[in-house]
Amino acid sequence: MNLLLFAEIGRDIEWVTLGIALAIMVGIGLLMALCIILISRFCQVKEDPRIKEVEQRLAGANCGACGHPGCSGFAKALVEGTATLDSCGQTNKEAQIEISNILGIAYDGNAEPTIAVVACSGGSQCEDKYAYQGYGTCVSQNMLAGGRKACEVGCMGSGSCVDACPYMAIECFDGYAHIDPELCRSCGLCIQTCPKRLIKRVPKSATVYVACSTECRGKDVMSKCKAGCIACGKCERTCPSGAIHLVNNVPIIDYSKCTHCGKCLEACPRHCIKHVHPVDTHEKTITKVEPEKESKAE
Amino acid sequence: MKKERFNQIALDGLVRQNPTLRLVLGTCPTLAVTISAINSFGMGMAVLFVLVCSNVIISLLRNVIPDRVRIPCFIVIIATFVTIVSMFMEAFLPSLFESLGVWLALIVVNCIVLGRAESFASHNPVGESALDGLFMGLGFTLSVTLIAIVRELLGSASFFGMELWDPSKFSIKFFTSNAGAFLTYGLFIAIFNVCYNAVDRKLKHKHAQQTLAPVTVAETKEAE
Amino acid sequence: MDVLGIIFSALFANNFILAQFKGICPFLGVSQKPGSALGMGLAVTAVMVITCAVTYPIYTFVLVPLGIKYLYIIVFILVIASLVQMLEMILKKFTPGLYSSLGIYLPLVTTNCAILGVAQLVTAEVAATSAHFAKTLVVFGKAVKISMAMSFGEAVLSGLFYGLGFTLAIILLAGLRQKVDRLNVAKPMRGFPMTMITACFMAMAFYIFSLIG
Amino acid sequence: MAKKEKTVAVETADTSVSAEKAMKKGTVIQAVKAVAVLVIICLVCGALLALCNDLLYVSDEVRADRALQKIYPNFKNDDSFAGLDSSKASTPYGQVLSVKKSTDGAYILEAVSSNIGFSNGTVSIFVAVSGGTDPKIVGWTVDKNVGQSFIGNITSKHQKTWFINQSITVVNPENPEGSGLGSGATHTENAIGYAINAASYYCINVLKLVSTPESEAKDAVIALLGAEADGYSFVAVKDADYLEACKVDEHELSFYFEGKKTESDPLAVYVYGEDENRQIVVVKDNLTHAERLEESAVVAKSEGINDSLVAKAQSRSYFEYQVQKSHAAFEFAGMGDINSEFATKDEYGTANKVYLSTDGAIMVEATGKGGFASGTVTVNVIIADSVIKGWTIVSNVDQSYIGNIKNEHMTSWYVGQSIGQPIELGSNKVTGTTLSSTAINNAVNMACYYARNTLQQGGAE
Repeated sequence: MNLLLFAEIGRDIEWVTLGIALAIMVGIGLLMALCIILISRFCQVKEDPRIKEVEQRLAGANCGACGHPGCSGFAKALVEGTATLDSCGQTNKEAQIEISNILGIAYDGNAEPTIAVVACSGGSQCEDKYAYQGYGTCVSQNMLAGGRKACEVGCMGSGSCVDACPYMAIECFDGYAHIDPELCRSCGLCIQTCPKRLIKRVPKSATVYVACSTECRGKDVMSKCKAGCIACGKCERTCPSGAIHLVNNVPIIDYSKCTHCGKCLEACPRHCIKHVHPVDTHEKTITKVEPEKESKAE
Repeated sequence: MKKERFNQIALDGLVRQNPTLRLVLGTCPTLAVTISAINSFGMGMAVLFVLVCSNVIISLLRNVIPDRVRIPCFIVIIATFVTIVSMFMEAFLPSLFESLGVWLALIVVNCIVLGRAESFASHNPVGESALDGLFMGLGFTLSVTLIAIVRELLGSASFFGMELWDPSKFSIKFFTSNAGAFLTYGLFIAIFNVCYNAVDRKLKHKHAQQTLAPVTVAETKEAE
Repeated sequence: MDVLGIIFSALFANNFILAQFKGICPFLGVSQKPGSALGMGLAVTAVMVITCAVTYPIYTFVLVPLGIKYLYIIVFILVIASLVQMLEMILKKFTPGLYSSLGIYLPLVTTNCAILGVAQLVTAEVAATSAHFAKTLVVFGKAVKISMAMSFGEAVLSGLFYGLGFTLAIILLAGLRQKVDRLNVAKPMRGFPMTMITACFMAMAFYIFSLIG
Repeated sequence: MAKKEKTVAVETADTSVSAEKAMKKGTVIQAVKAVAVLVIICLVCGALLALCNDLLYVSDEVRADRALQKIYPNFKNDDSFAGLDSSKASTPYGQVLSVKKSTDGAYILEAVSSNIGFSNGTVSIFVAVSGGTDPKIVGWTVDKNVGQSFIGNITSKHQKTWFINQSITVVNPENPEGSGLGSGATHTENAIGYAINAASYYCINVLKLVSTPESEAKDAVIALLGAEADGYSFVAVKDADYLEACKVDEHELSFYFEGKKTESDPLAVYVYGEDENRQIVVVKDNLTHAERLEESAVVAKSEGINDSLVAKAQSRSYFEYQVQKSHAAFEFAGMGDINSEFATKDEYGTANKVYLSTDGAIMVEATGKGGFASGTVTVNVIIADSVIKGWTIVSNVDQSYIGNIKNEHMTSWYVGQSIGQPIELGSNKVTGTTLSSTAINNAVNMACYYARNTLQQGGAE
């Protein structure tokens, strides 16, 4: 029966081939399903069922910052008790509570979420000692007389951190590394790889950070880098809540005291203090935040 | 189903998560078929049909299918719809079927279809899945046809098959070659990124301007 | 069975990614680091060999004689998906080392145009005169003529070398991307657009092979 | 942070024990459920597909006449036509699958190209050839293709412009490639060009739609040979100098055919004059110079042909002409017998034939091993007073890139070198054909080795 309007399209339903087709489909479906089930039974790797549950609750980014091969490795270590939960900065609080229940360990401390920032903004503004024409990234370049930058702690911008970051949050332009605060999950991989140890963790709620970590005096910095901190101490003097102190020529911000007023940012003649979140809209209206309970030593 | 959810899905499918230009999925047909605009439009429509139907069926069965055989079941459903589309095309649109040829069958393993099935259809109700399939398909069709129009215009000097000027006078053969496909696709992604970021920044700026005060207070509350 | 011809055309002239445009999604997605690219390439090669070895007999001895050729998409895909899932479990059980380097890419491999593409290429039918494998089977009393473009050996061999061609292209791109991803280009060009342009130059290079081949 | 014991730890301990038992039972049900679901889904999908296949089935006839409508709308099948003559269906360019004739004299052929398409696949097309005095290609469309993943580039626009209204004689061997038509799928274009040439070759030679002078001459030869001609395929050799060289006072040699038939000796056909006053001589071809001169060598000749034409046809074969063209001094004086002791050398290959000449020079036909895809190359080397005068390539096996070795290489390599000691490959190679060049080097060395030892021309080995 040609059901369709085109006379020549379609032919009478051949029930035989239809039956054969069904048989084949069912046969293959059955075969495949059975094989999968059998093999999954036969190849059942004896695993503690809790590992799977823990793994599901972890962030699942396989970033490796906890030192274990991906989240499954970390979950196994957690269940065996060889690892502690706080070495994974990714998992949010509720997940950490659930995991603690599964493992039957107490959940302690609610770590303040942090993000990473690069404590250098010199890059192309900082003089080069030599032109590096070699293979590879900052790590290999650092072996050659401490990298091509005149400033011994200057960022070379060759992207070791870019490779390390599993979230593609870091980009190198204008000669130095920039971390995108929205993407950064503070896994700490870039902190481990940066040969100059320039990348530091600041609380997520911080608004300003010091983008320089040279310990030379002002005169030397002037000769080497146009964007370096000359340790003039203006920021220390203008900060109303005394949150900034110059420790051997490097301003250190104590975020528990910082009231996000932004005065240090304006005062700094060399613009070394920069915004954490590059937002140009609500510059002025940073509201008051009552200092939180000091919980984790930075 | 709320209007705002509709907008969100629509915008996701067409712009925010455009499968070809933002998520860079389904690249195989995009590169291969965009030599002629008619083929690309045909391909887009086929993908649209498969996407909508498979999303609907998968979201209907999402609680029934056990997790262990999830992938084979999804693939069987998608393959059924692809075979139906190819049979339909062979019967009624023979010229399009001939020119699409191999790529029609490859919709089964198209990353968009299985991707949407797994990430969206298997967690959302039928209505939203169907809509998502529809707009994802439209997004794919739009971007593929756009790329094809450019390549056809430059490569073989014709627009949807109609000859505009004599190709021997001016036509860049490079765009009909494989290398041209990569280049055009790459530039399209770049241009789309530029427009997207510009519009995004303007939107965010306007958004932040209007609701300045309450947002910052609410924001800090959230940050606690 | 012109082995040299198959090898040359599979590796260079009809390279699976650059000439036939199949398997581009992993080609773009997994080629950040040469290590992961190699893992992906070998996983694809392994699955391609198994696919050719399994789908060729199914097509010639089951689908064609019974006259249900229209089912080829659904049967191939079902078989491939299940095989990959089984391979993953077997690898996990018996060779965890290999699993950690290769296994994680296996779920990626199933939804990949390369595998179904090679299955289609290998099960191509051709006019009886130039068939490398021709047989007539009597099924339910009806004599059915089968004429395949490739014999079984050629099918598996070309599957292997298409996989190696795939691996070659993906490793080349991974090597190039080490440098290209760090170039200081305009912001929107970063990431995929630059990878596409690198792939464009690779496609040009491989086009020359297709002229000779 | 000291670990604090919490009641929560106790609870999880005992629930995990009972969970163990539940797990065992649960997995069995779950497994069965999984299998059941997959099988049911396969069942439903299979049924749906089978139904759709029957509803939307496009039979071959439908596909065929759908193509006909496209290329030749007013086609009315004339069933008095005998259809395809399968014995002559294979042509140098591809295979003709079916032929239909329309009542108004037009022909629809279905032809498939030889596998030179993309990833050496093939393309099968329908071609419509108009009837009447000057048959032209009126339309063509692609039917099926194997492995042509870029067939999409050949759009209907191309099918309206390429080859259309070209007379089938023009399409014939001039540009079988059909390339450079610019659709971005060059290999598929070549395959389509070959398929169209296969169809037009069939039209000219089998359907005899149009009679080119060549096909008329060929028909006359077949008529003359009568029964002996069956199985032979005659191919015209288009070598203008040879046609010129065979002129006998005012009788022009208009065509020279080489008749080939499997496992029987080839024929050489000389056609003098035009149309009616055509005079044909057919001679056995692979005889030695002496045997060729005897009366028995002539297979057939048209009556009233004057003897000078016959003598000319018997005098020199095309092969001898070619050899002489490259080395004028060589005057054939019959075949020398092969001295089997030095006829093979495992590192070079084999020596097959020796030709003697009136002035003492010899020509050795030798086959060299080690070519591309482990094939061989056979060359003729002319050696006079222990120096190589010249050489030509006779045939090769599997040397797909030997075309790169052009005449200027043949005149420059090895010529003038003494046969005293083995000759190194050195610079005698063209990039991309190193393997074929080594095979040639081996063949030349084989010829020198043979000449050195058998005729004591140069120093002994």
